[in-house]
Parts: sequence; structure tokens; C-alpha cells
Amino acid sequence: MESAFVIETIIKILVVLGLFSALAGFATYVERKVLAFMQRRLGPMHVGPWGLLQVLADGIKLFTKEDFIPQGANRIIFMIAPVITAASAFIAMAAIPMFPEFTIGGYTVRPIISDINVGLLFVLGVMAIGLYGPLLAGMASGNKWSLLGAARTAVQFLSYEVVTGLSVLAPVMIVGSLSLIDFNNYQAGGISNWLVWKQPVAFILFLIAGFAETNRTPFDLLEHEAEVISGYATEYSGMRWGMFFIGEYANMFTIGFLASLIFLGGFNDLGFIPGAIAILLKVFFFIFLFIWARASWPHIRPDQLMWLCWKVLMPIAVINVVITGIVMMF
Amino acid sequence: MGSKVYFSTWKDEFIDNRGKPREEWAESNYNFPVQYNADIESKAFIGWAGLALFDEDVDVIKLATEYAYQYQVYSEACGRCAPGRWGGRILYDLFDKIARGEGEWGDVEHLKEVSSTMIETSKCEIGKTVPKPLLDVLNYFEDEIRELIEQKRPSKYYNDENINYISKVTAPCMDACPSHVDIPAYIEGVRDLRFDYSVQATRKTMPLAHTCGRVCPHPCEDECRRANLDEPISIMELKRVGADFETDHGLFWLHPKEPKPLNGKKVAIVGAGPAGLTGAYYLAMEGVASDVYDELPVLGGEVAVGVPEFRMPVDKYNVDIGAVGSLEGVNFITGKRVTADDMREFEKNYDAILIATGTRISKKIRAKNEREEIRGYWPAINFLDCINLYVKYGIPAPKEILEKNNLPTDKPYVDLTGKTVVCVGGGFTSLDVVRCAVRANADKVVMLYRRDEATIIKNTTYEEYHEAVEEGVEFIFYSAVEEIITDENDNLKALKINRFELVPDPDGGRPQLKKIEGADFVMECDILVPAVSQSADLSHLPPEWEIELTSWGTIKTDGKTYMSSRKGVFAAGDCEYGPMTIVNAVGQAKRAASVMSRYVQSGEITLTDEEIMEDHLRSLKVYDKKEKIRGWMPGLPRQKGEILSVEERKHSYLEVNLGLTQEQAVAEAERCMRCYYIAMVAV
Amino acid sequence: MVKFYIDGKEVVANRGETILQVARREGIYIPTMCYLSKVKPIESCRLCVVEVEGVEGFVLSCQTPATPDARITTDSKELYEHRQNIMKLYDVNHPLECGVCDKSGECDLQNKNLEFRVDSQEFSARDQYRPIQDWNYLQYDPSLCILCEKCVHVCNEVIGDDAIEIEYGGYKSRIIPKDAETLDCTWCGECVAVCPVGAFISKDFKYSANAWELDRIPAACAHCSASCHLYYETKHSSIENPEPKIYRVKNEFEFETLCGAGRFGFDFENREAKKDEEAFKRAIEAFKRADTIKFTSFITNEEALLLQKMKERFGYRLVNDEARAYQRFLENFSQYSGKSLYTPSLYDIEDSDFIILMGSFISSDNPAVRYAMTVSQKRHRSEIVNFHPVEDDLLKPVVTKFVKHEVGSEEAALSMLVDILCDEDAKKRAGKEWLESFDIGYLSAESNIGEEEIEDILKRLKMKKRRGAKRFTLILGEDLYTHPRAENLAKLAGLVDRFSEFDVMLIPPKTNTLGVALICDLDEEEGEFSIGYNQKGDFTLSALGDGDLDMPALNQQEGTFTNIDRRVVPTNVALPYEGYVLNDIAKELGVSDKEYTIEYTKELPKEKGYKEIEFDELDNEFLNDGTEKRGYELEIKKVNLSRKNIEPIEELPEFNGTVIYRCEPVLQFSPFTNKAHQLRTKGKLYASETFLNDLGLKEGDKVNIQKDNITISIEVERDGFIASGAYLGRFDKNIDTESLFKDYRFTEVKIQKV
Amino acid sequence: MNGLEQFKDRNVSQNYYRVKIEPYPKTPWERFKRVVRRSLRLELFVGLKITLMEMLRFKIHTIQYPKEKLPISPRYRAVHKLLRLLESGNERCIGCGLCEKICISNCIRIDTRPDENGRKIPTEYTINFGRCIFCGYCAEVCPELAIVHGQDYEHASEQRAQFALKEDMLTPLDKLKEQKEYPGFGAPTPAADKLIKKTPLAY
Repeated sequence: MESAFVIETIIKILVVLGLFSALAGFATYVERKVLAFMQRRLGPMHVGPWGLLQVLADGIKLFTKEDFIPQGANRIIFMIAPVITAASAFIAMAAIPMFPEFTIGGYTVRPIISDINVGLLFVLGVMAIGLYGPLLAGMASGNKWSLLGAARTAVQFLSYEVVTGLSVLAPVMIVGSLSLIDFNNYQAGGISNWLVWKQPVAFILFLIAGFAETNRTPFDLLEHEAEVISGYATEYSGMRWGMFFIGEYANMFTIGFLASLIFLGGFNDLGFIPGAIAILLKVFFFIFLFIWARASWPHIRPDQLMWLCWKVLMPIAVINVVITGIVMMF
Repeated sequence: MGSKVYFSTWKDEFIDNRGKPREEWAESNYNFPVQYNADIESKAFIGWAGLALFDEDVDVIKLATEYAYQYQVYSEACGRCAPGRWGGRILYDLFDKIARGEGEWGDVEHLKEVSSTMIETSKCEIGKTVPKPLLDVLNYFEDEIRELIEQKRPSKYYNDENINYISKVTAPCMDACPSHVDIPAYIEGVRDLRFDYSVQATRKTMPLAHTCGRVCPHPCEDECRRANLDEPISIMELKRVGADFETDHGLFWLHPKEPKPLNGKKVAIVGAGPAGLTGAYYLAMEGVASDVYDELPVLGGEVAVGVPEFRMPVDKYNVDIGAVGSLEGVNFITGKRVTADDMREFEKNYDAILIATGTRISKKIRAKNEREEIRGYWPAINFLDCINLYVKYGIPAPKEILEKNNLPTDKPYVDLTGKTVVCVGGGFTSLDVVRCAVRANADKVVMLYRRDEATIIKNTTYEEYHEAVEEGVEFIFYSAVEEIITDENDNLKALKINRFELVPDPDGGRPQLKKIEGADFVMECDILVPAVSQSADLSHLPPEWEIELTSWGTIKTDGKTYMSSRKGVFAAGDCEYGPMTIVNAVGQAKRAASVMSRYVQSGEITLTDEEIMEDHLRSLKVYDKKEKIRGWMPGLPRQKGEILSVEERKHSYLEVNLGLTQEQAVAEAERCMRCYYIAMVAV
Repeated sequence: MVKFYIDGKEVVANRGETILQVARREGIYIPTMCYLSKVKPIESCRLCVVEVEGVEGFVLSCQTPATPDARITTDSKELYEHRQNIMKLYDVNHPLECGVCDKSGECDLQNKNLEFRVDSQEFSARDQYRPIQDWNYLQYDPSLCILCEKCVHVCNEVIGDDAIEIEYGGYKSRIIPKDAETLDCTWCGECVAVCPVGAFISKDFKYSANAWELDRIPAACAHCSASCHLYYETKHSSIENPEPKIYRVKNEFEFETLCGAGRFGFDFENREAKKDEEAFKRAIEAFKRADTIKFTSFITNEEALLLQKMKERFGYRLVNDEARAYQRFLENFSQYSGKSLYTPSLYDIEDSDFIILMGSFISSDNPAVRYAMTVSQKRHRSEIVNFHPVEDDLLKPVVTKFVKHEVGSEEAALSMLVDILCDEDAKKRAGKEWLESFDIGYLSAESNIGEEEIEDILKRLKMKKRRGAKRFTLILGEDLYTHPRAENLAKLAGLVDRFSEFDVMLIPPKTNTLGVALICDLDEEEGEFSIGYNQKGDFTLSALGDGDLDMPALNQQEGTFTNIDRRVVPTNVALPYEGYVLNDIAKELGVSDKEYTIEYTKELPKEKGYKEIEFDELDNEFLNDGTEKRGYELEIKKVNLSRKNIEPIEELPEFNGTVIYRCEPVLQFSPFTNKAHQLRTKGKLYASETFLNDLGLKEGDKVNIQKDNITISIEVERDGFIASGAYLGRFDKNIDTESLFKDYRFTEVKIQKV
Repeated sequence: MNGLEQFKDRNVSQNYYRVKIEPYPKTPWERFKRVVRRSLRLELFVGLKITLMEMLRFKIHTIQYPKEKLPISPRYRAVHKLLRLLESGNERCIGCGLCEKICISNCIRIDTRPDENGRKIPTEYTINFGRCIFCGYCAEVCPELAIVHGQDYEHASEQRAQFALKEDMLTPLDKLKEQKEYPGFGAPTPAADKLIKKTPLAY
């Protein structure tokens, strides 16, 4: 039993690692295509049919590219920083139940690496650790743009961590558990049971904070080229840069899963749609939403970002929690 | 004077008889060549000053086209200015286009435009005048032109080869010159510093370029159009410039063209004076050989022995004679007096005979007691012979003549030291006599002349008369010898002289000379030289030939072909005309040679169209004294050459007139307006 | 002096000056197509018509002298229209081939069409076939020809060849060779220079460049002592080769005339030269060893000064035979004329009324003098008497009296001239001995100059004087300087100059002979080890590129020449030169402290008449009215007269057998002209028809010329321009003619057919 | 409008209109009003809608260069071409040098010489494309329509010298048939015949 668990977990880890790495790559393809279509373009077309192998080509490129460390950089930290980002992104996934349970050859598989009862807290916490990646990378690069980028990372991530936490607090209060499976199960009764109807404000706040946490447009200030070149990643190339990249996309999936699980009914069957497919659709909707927003909206200024966080979103979140509490009391 | 014309725009007149019957036609003021030849009537005449039609049925457009074409032909002598060269070509091309029936109205406009530029800016008159009749055609025959353009058909007689268009280029000066020298051409040669061209142009019609550059009375200068503006060009002097170039550089000889090869015909020429030489020259040019006979031991006739050295240096004349002699076929036989027997022989042996014996008998002055035998009575021709043969050729004067005239015989030349010489006359010969007498060291030289100073200048030249005066010749005008007074030994002692005055004729005719009674006087003199005129010595003509003579005692010809009444015997020069100028003799001989060259070939007496036209134009008169001159700056003086100082020339036979310097010659040539004109007749 | 008004401006004309000349001098513009200031007005274009107040119609300004107080208008609406019409007529059937025409860009027809705004042609004429004529160096395209006649006039009035004429034919007129099938002339190419359109062109230049691409470098011609002003026109050689190359030579043809050698012999530059340090070192060593510098006069004044400075420093002997002979002649001449230099210039010759030429084969020795004589002949009908043993048919249209004398009897000829030209004072000055030795009968018999010929000259002179002649010139040439009796000849010439109306000109034989003669202190004898500059020596510096060290040719150098007009004229660098120059050697030897040779221009010896003027301040141009502003004229100083009597006339030398003359064929002057690609030819014995007949030779035969123990094997060529005699040139450096002609220009030889 | 006047009017399209800019909010109240206004109008979602609709409509404007190429204006000034005469195949260039003269970047050079028939021919013709600014003056000035701007704008090469020679520009003889008469800038328009003024050659 023990050994089976270990094997199962290792397999799950590997599957998650492999799958999400691949998905991250695939997401880049999708992103490029969707952006192109929205801009009346075609996007990558040359590598493989409809440019499908572009991901592969990019991967090969990233792997084979020279690993370059600037002279003035702090070598060790510089080398470690991307690993932190990638690692934290994947570790966060450990507590996320991806699909409903299924049985393979009589063996029931729970598609979660580790169902811990504070799963939500774990996910949020580990994602918060991801902050160290860009922060350290920027500080270690020995480049003022990187440093600025790092500073922005710290500010942005820390600020929106608050909003994320506060926005999730209300659902947590309703569900009364921090396990994401509990969340899922709480909403098992169909669409009407989705938490989003009870907590629409929290959902919106979570979503906005999610954009910020994953460094997506309109909050992509960390690597805003016109101001700080590539921000913390300025000095990175090859696979090290790739790790930041994978981390970012992994985070997008994490947020997508979180949002689906917390607000949109998780992997419960949706009418005729099996739960597994339902959650995938939901996740992909969020991924699409990320891309869609990027295609549609301009990004905002850092001061607007902070203004939004502290003066708009956080008060709303607090009020939301308070109102939730009051409603629950009566 | 005047002829009936159908239409005329000549000069200032405008006669339009279109639509009227022939009987009602108005008469023109001008003497047009209505009758081209004895048997040919002309249809139209077109020229520098307009056009005249003599017939209703004239194709005016074709006439104009041909006239423009003739300009092309004659401008082949030129083509030297841009408006003339291309403008003329365009005139012809466009007129021809219209006449062919391919014209458009635009062509008429272009014709007018080109014409106006040609009229204003052409180099010579030919370019300025050719557009004039063409413009007349364009203006007055617009209907005909419109018809051709609209109907696109050729003009009526466009392809009719029976109509001949005969043209001739002339100029006022050329017209005035008896030998029709192409004066503008040789002046142009001087102006262009192309003296070889100049002398070649002269020799086209005048082989004696040196001679006529010195001793010509230049009738051309009287009809020089430049005189309308300021003073006439010094035409004669300019002829000399080219000729001198030939000798200066030893370029013997500059002939106008390559002579034709000899054609086996041979002509006898009696007399090697200007006429004889000219005849020989042009006959040789046409390939006809000639034997030239002369009784004198030297060549050149009267010009060689009569014209003194200071006027006509013999080495220059010899150059001219050399030019004649240089041609193949010319053979000179000197010292042979031709007799009637010889003439008979000649008729058998030669294809034709040209008599050019001149007038070598001095006429008498018709005074009382005038006899050849008087010692001191010395006829002018003989007087000049004696002086000049020695001066020019070193041939001593015959002792018996010196003796007859009471002169020292120990000297080979005529020495008049201490003598008083009286010459009666007033022409070139008499001036030569008195000036020679001055040089022969005569004490006193007197010239008696019946008329006044102005007439003597008119008969000779202003320069010569004044030079004679400067040299100390005494002129007594309005006087004539009444009687010659001799002593017992028949020596001349004195002359009784009448004086006259000019009485105007009440009827408006020529003023009459009237003797002034009581004004007679007696003048002592040693030698009397009669130089009033000369007559021809025609003793060599076989009486049985019955050659017709004129009332002057010269050979009668028709004045155009110069054939005498006997076929094959021609006469030219003074023996035909009477004592006249060199250039006249040359002109006659040139024409005679031309006729003869055809006669010896075909046996017919013909004139070329060119020659016929020459005569027509002369009667029409080319020079118009009233004509206004456009486009020339007036006030440029006529250049005068240096002459020897009186002291220097009085005692030597050095040439008096030094001629123009190069700068003067060129300046003079630049005054020439090149008044070429083209005239054309349609027959 | 005539005062009148052009366009309201008051102007003054000199005697005989035309309206156009005055206008040009005053800078008032009157358009012309055919006017060329150095010849008579041609009057073919009719563009220069002007309006004169009170005169009907238009007056031709180019030939009309001004009348007092005339009021002239040079431009009005009517005039403009007529000029425009004339330009239209000029355009009738003028081929539209400006694209390929060599003249395009500097074409008068283009310019005037533009000026009168003729942009279309409304009428035309039937065209005709007119093939391009190919005449040796030239090509003539009749269809391009506008018949302005400039070429014909310049050939007749300035050159004197009179080789071309117009075949009159109205619209068909064209230029043809005069009296010949094809053109055979001295190939001066002046017809090309004056042609306002592209009708006459240089075959070599044809289609190789366009006018606007070429750089103009004003310079002085380096071939003869006339040092004519010219422009070298350069451009890169080709697309592959950016090195500049001289494409052609142009001149200020309005005022000045070039000969064929100047025009076609331009590429004589030393192309091979590189900075060869080894050779340079050897040269310096050679200079340290040498005691003699031999050189020719193909150098600039500055180089001559450098050589002189070297001499002063190291005591070299400067050897230059031809300049030495000239120098001595000039010195002797000065002692008897009282002037340090001769006075006449080419302009004076042009204005002369009576010219006597002696001792020079002028058509090849110095064409500029020939042209000047032609001008004087044509303009003033001057008498030109030529004394020479060789009959030159080229001079026939120019010379009015040719006196053929025996070879070597120049002394007799000059003595006879002294006798007739000078007054008694001169004879007194000449001295008793001379007078006693002057036996005219003997001289006449020995020299073959008939007394009657001398009398004829006197007669002509008197005639000229009667006609108001003012200027008389005696021109002496190289025959006299090399004559064994040169000293006496010079003194006689001095007497003529001093005691007669005649001014004497001494033609410097080579480019800068006069400069060298004035600047350098020349020596007679060669030493043991010599350095040759453009001359064979033990160590040879050569601009021909065949010596031990390369030197720049004269078109690669800047500096000054002293020319025949006694004028110091500047020349400029037409082509770059990579190698060493004389100044480099002088610097290495410590003689020179200047960087550039031209810094010596202002140091030229003032006591000889040079002025202290910097090279860069020398003018090099012509003014609108033709005034030559080039450099400066040497000052003529007074010289103390010699009191010595002139030596008696010696017995005249006898030349028997075959005598040949030393002169160059037309178009050649030296190995430099022969180096030019258009003129390159093999040296031959040039002989007249009579000479060939006498020796039984034919053209193309090979002969051996023998003298003492020298034998030269050479081909014979017939020269149609000479009527007697034969000559050898020095232009072909492969033929050693130097040894044949030690002193005098005539030499007795044996000629054998091989 | 006639003549050159028409070119002075730079307002090429008539479809432009001015955008109305609302005044910038100055007080917090105004700013609040603006937020409300914008929020109520759901401006953010308008943006989303536009992008989404574009995607759904799928009107792709991409030209898949180099597989697909856009047609080029005949006035386009790409790499020069030297043309030949259509019938004889002779070079049109007569070496007049006008292009050389007019070239403002001074990059054209011609070597000419007479050929065996005495005609002027260019032996070599180069354009230094490193300096050429493709202004088109050369084609404009060419009297023989010999040099024109071609349509070939892809003139990349490894060495500068490789695209400057006559052989590269001159129509190869075997491609003569493919040479179009109106291939580019500098060539006359197809209607040029109507504009040309005729020379009055009556003969």
C-alpha cells in the first residue's frame, strides 16, 4: 500500500510535471494563434502543419541556446532564481485535484498528488514563494532594468497576494474547508450550486488578482519592454529563461484550476459533460480569457496597478468578507 | 518700252488683268522678256522684285516651285548662311509639296514664317529677295493654292515637261560689267581671306584678273547698290587683291576649273590683245585649240604697248598672259602681221576665225594743215608704243621715228627733255600720253580738251585725272586746235587754238559747244599728239569676203553672237565695237568664244540660255537707283589705297597705285552687300 | 577711337573694331554661332544681328565697324524672334543624337536652342545620305555639321594648311578636303577644337567620355617652347580602374591655337613610377659619386633652379648641349643688341608686316611661330621671306619668298641681310675686318643666294614701307645656334636688332631652353661619372620610364616654363605621380629645404628678369577680349655693349655628297610625343621625292646611314611636305641620331640601300 | 482642378473625420463620474467583443511572403533593369551618360566606346546599390527607355559587388521574349503614344 502510494505519487508528479510543461508550451502556441486571429493574422505557420511544431522548435531552441551568465551577476543566485519560479509553480499544483477520481484496472486513482486539508492555503502559499524567483533573478542580474523589474515583481505580487487571499476568504467561509476537494464537492449540485453565484465579487476579485499574480496583461508590468526591457529576465537566455516562462504558464494553469474549482463547480459533471472534460473546458476558458484580455486591453501604469489593488480591490474584498460573514451569521 | 502683261507685281507696280480679255490688258512699265527668243515666246517672268505673267495659262504654283528650286540650284554656289541654306530648302520642299497636291494649310503658314526670317536675316540679297515673289504667289493666288490643298491634286502643269524654266543669277554690278564678272564672289573671296577663290571667281569670266584689277574703268562701280547707302565698293581694286595673291605665293595658275580635254578643233585668233587672249582662254577651257597671231613682237596688244608701265606693270600683265598660255592648246605666234592671204588660208585650215585686231589707227584731230608728215606730229598709238616698248620690254624706239619727231637718237628711249608736248583728247589714251610725256621728262605737257573737267572725269576716272594734274599736266578745257603751224622744214612750231563755251539748248537738249569769237590763241609746241580716237585697221580682211562694216568702220555683228556677216568669222573687241575698254573687249570675246566653241562642234550659231538671259536682264536693268537699302549700316567709308608720291612717280615708271592694304581690302570687301538676284523665265 | 552706345552704355571702339568685338570686350552679350575671335567674321549664322537707331532692318554686328554715336540695341522682341527662327532653321534635320554625340553638354547648338527656347521643330526638309568621313585622327559627320565654317576659316587663316574647304551646294554643302581625296594636313586638330557641334571630333576620344564627366586641369603644353595654354581633361580610366587618365586636350580656341602634338600627344606620363627606395638610395649614391649632370630642357624652371643649386653646392658640371648653344648665342646677341633678351613675341609676329625667317624648319620646330606667321600673312598680307636649305611646302601658302641657300651658308645669308637691312652705323660697328671680308659676289656664289634675290627682298621691303608697314621681324632658329660660326651669327643678329627696324626673335629650340639658359650655369665638358636627367648618363633619371630612377613627366609636375614669348607660364599636375621627384633627391642631398618644388618659383633669379611671385599667384587664363593673362613676362635688361669688332666672314663650309637634316616630322617633338599612344610611330628617314629619286630609293626601303664609324639602319619614308632634302628625327629613342649630329643640324652621310 | 494644382491638395482621402476628445476630468468628482460612465458602458467588454468578433470572423490579412506576394505598383522603384530592343535584341543603352550625370547619389558609372559599326555602346555599366537611393531619376531621364526600375525588390546578396554589374541588370538574350515593354518606373505608360508630339517629318 505504501509503496503503491509512493509509486502512484511519483507517477502523478511526473505526469503533472510533464503534462504541464507540455501544456505550457502548447499554451504559447495557442496564445500566439489566438492573438494572431484576433489581430487578423495567422500566427506561426511554417513549422509543421499550421505551425504546430513551432512549440517543439522553440523548445529545441531554448534547450540548445547558450547558457549565458553576465559578468557582474551573482552566479549562484542567478542560476537558482529561475528554478525557484518553475519549482514553486509546479509544487503548487501538488494540492490541486485536477479531475474526478477514476479507475484504471481496478485501481482507483485520485488525480491529486496530495490531498491535504489545507490545500488552498498550500497552493496560495507556494505560489507566493514563486515571488522569490523573479525577485532574486532581478537582484542577481547586476542590471538596473532587472533590478527595477525585480522591485516591481515584489510590489505587484505581494500586493495582489492580499487581494487573492481576501477574495478566497469568503468562499472558504461558506464552504468551511480549505481542501479543494471539499470545494468541489460543495458545488456538486449543478450549475446553480456554483459558488460564483454566491460570491460573484470574490470571483471577480480573484480573477483580477489572478491576472496580476500571473503577470499577464493588463498587469504585465514586470517585463514591460518599453520601460524595463525584459525586467528581471533581461539577462536570461536559453533554458533559464525558459524556466521563468514555463513557471508563468504553469501558474496560469494553476490559477485556471483554482478558479474552476473554487467558483465554477470544479470537476463535477456538467449535465451530460463528464466532470473531467468540464473542468478542462473551464480551465481552458480561463486560459483563453487570459489570452483574450491580452489581445484586447492595454496594460496599465504601475501607479494605477497599486491604486487598483489597495484602494479598490482590497477594500472591496474586505467588504465582501464582512458582508459574507454578516450573511452567514443570519 | 513696256509690254502687255496679264499680271505683274514687279517692283512697285501691281497690274492685275485677270478676267479681262487680252486686248484690254494694261501695260507694264518694265521691259520684260516677253519674247524669249526669236521664235519662242515666254509665258512668265519671275525674279527678285516680283513676278509677271504674260499668259493666262500659267501654272503659278509650279512657277513658284521652280523658282524656289532655282534658288536651291544657285545657292549651290553658296549655302553659307543658316537662313538661306535651310530656309531655301524649306521653301522649295513646301512649295513642291503643295504643287504635288500633298500640301496642308500649315505649310502655307510655315512658308510665310520662313520667308520673313529669310528676308530679314539672309546673308546676301538672293536670300532676301527670293521669298518676295513667292509671297506674292501666296498672297494673290490663294484661291489656286486652296484648290490644290483641298482637292489634293497636283497643279495643272506639274508634270508637263514641255515647259522650260530658265533662270539666271545676276547682280547689279555683274549686270553692269560687260564681261559679267561674278563680282560678289570674288569680293567674298577677299573677305574670307580666300584669295585663291577670289581669283578663280574672276577668271570664270575674265582671264585678265591682274589687268582688270588695275586699268578697268569699272562701270560696275557706277551701279553698285552700296551707292544707295553711302559710297560704292571699290570693286576694281578688290579684283587685284586676289590676283596679287597668286603671284605673291607663286601659285601658278589658279584656273576656275579644269579645262576640258582638247577636242581636236582649232581656231585662229588674229590679235593677242585682251579680246584675243580672252577668246583663246575660254576656247581652251572648252577644249578648243587656238593659234593666236599678233603683229607686235610682244603679247598683250594695246594693253601691253599702249597702257603705260606706271598704270599697268607689264610683269603683272604677263601673269595674265601666262595664265592664258598655260592652257593646253593655246599657241602664240608673235611678230606676224596677218594679211588677206593669210586669212584665206586660215579659213581653210581652221574651224573658225576670231578677229580681235583692235583699233590701232589714231584718228586725226581735223585741224588745218594736219598731215602725217609734219615733224612733231606723233599719233598717240605710235607715241605710246615707242615709249612703252622700251620701258616694258627694253625694245628701243625706232630711230627714224625719233628722228622724225626731232628727238635725240643717241638714246634708245624717247627723251622729251626740253620739249613742249600738246595732246589733244580726253580719254584714257590721252591721259596715258600726257603722263608718259611727263615721265619722258618733257618740259611742259598740255592737254587740250573740247569739254569740261566733269566730262573728262566721267570718261576716265577721278583718280587718274587728279594724278595727272598732280604730276603737272596742264589742262585746257573747251578748246580745240584750229590750225597746225609749221616752219619751213615742216617742223611743228605752234598751234592755233579755238576756245568754246557751253550754251544750253533752249529746247532742253544737250548743251551745245559754241566757239568764243576772238578768244583764239596760239601756243608754241614741239610735239602734238592727237589722241581723240582710234579706228580699226581692217586691211587684212579679204575684200571678196564682203564682210559688213558699221558706219564707224568696224566689223558688224549682231552684238549677241559676235559673228560677222561671214559664217565662221567672228569679231570681238575694239575692232567690233570701236575703241572701248578692256573689259568690254573681254566680255565680247568671252561670248564669242562661247558661241565659237559650239559652232566648231555643231556648225550652228547658238546662244546658251544663260547668255540669252544675260541680255534680257541687261535690257530690264538690274540696278535700281531709287531702291532703299535695309539691314546695312551706312556711313562706312570707301577705302582708298596708297599711291606713290608725286615726286617719286614723276620720274619713274613705278606703278602709281599701290593698291589696298590687306586691312583696307578686307574692310572694303565687308561693305559688299552681295546683291545677287535670281530671275527666271518660263517658256 | 569711335564713341557709340550699346544698349545705352557708352563704349569706345578702337580703329576697325566691330560692334561685336566692342560688346564682347565690354561684357555685353550678343549671341553668335559662327563667330570666332581669332579669325575674320564668318557671317554665316546671322544670329548677331542688332538694331541700330535710324537704320532700317537689322545690322550684322560681327562685321560692321561702329560708326560714331550709333545707338545700338542688342536685344528686342523682333530680334529674339528672328534669332529663334534661325535656331529653328539650324535644327532642320539636325540628327537627334545628342545622347551619343561627343559634344553634348558643351554644344553651342544645344545652348542656343535652350537660350531661344526652341523645343520643337515644326518643319523639315527631305533628308539625304551623308556618310561619316574618316580622316586619320579626325572624323567628320556632315549631317551634324551646321556649316558655321569656323574650321575652314581657322585652317586657312590661322594654321595655314588650308586643307579643308566647303563644298558649296546650298543645303547639300559640306566640308571636304581641299583639292584632295582624303584629308592630308598637319593634324593640328584645331577644327575639332572650334567645331561648335559634334561634326568634327577626335577619333581617339570618340564615345569614350562625356564633356561633363571630365575634370579640367589648366596647364601649359610641354612639347615645344611655345608652351601653349591648354587643359588636360581627366577622368578615371574605367569602372575597374579608378586611376585618372587624360582623355583629351582642350584649348582656349577663341584666342589660342594648338598644334597636333599638343592636342593628340597628351599621354606621355610616366606610368610605371613607384617609390622604389632601393633605386632612390642608388640614386643618392650616384649623386655623391657624380661630377656631371646631363639633362635636356624638358624640365621646369624650378627643376633647373634645383640643378643650379646642386651645382653651386657640389660643383657638378651641368651639361645641356642644346641649351648651352642657345645660351651662348643669346649672350653674344645681347652684347651687340644691348638687350638681355630678344623682344618680339608671337603676338608681335602676328602683327608684323615683314618677316624674315632663317635657320628653322618652322612647321615642325615651332608650329606656334608658323601659325603666327600665317596670321600675319592673312591679316596684313605681310611679306615672309624664308631662308633655308630645305624647301618646306607646308609654308607655301604663307611664305612669299623662299630663298634656298647652300647648307652651312647661314653666315653669308645673315651678312647679306645686315648689308641690306642696316645702315652704315651697323657696318662701322661690325668693324673693318668684317667689312673687308664681305664680298657679295663670293658670298652669293658660294651660298647660292642670288644677288637679285636679295634685291628682290629689298624691293619688297621698300614696297611694304611705302604701304605704311610698321613692324619687321627677323626670326632665327636652331640651325644658327648649332652652327660652327654661331658666335658670329649671334653678333650679326645683334647688329640687325640694334641698327635696323627689324626686331630679332631667337626661337628656343626646346620646351624650356630659354629658362634653362637663363637659370643654369651650363658647362661644356662632361666629367667622369655623369647623371643623366631625361638623357643617357652613367646613372639615368628618366621621365620616360626607362632609366635607373623614375622621374615625373611634365604632365605630372607643377611648375613654370619660360616660353618663347619670354613669359613665365605655370603648368599643373594632370595625373598623379607616385615616385620620387628631383626635389626629393635635393632634399636628401641637403640642397633643398622645401617640401614642394613649386616653392622655388619665387626664387628664380631676379637678375635674369624673373620676378618674386609665388607659384599660386600666377594667373593662367585669357580675358574676354583675348588678353593673355598667364604668368608674367620676363623683364628685359640693358646689357653693356661689346666693343669688339665682329670677326671676318670665314670661308663658307662646303657640304658635298648626301646631306641630311635633323628635325622632327610634323606631330613629333621628342620621345615624349612619341610616347603618346596616338602619335606613336617608328623613327624613319624622311625624304623628299627628289631626294629619293637622286638616290634611287623607294618608300619603305631600308638603308644604312653611315658617318665616320657609325652606322644606323633605318627605313625610308617619303615626306610630301618637303620639296627637297631629307631629315632624321630624334623622337624615336631607339634610334641613336645623337651621334650623327654632333653640332650642326646638317650632316654629311653616306646612305646605302640594304 | 487642372494642371499641377491637383497635386497640391494633400487631402487624398475624403473619409477622414475628427475624433471628439472629451475634456479631461479635473476634480475627483468628475473622475468618479468618468469611471461610472465608462463602467456602465462596459467599455472593457466592448474591447473584448471586438477582438473576439475579429477572431470569429477570421478575416486573415496575412500574406504568406515569400510563398505569396502582393502585386507591386508599376511605379515601384526596385532594382534597375537594363532593357534590350525587342526586335533585334541589341542593347537599348546608347551610353549617353545622362543617368550618370543626373544621379544624385553619384552611383552610376558607364564605360563607353564605339563598336565596330561606329555606334556608341556601353562596354560596362554599374550602379553601386550600396549608394543608390532608388530615386528613379536615372530611369526618368533615360532617353532610350533603356534603364528602368524593375519589380525585383529582393536584392539580397552576400557581397556588395555582386549586384552592381551590367550582366545582372541587362535582359539576358534568351529572356528577350519575356521582357515586358512596360515593366517599371521610367518606362512610358501604355497610353504614351497619345501624349507624344509628332515630329513633322513630311518625308
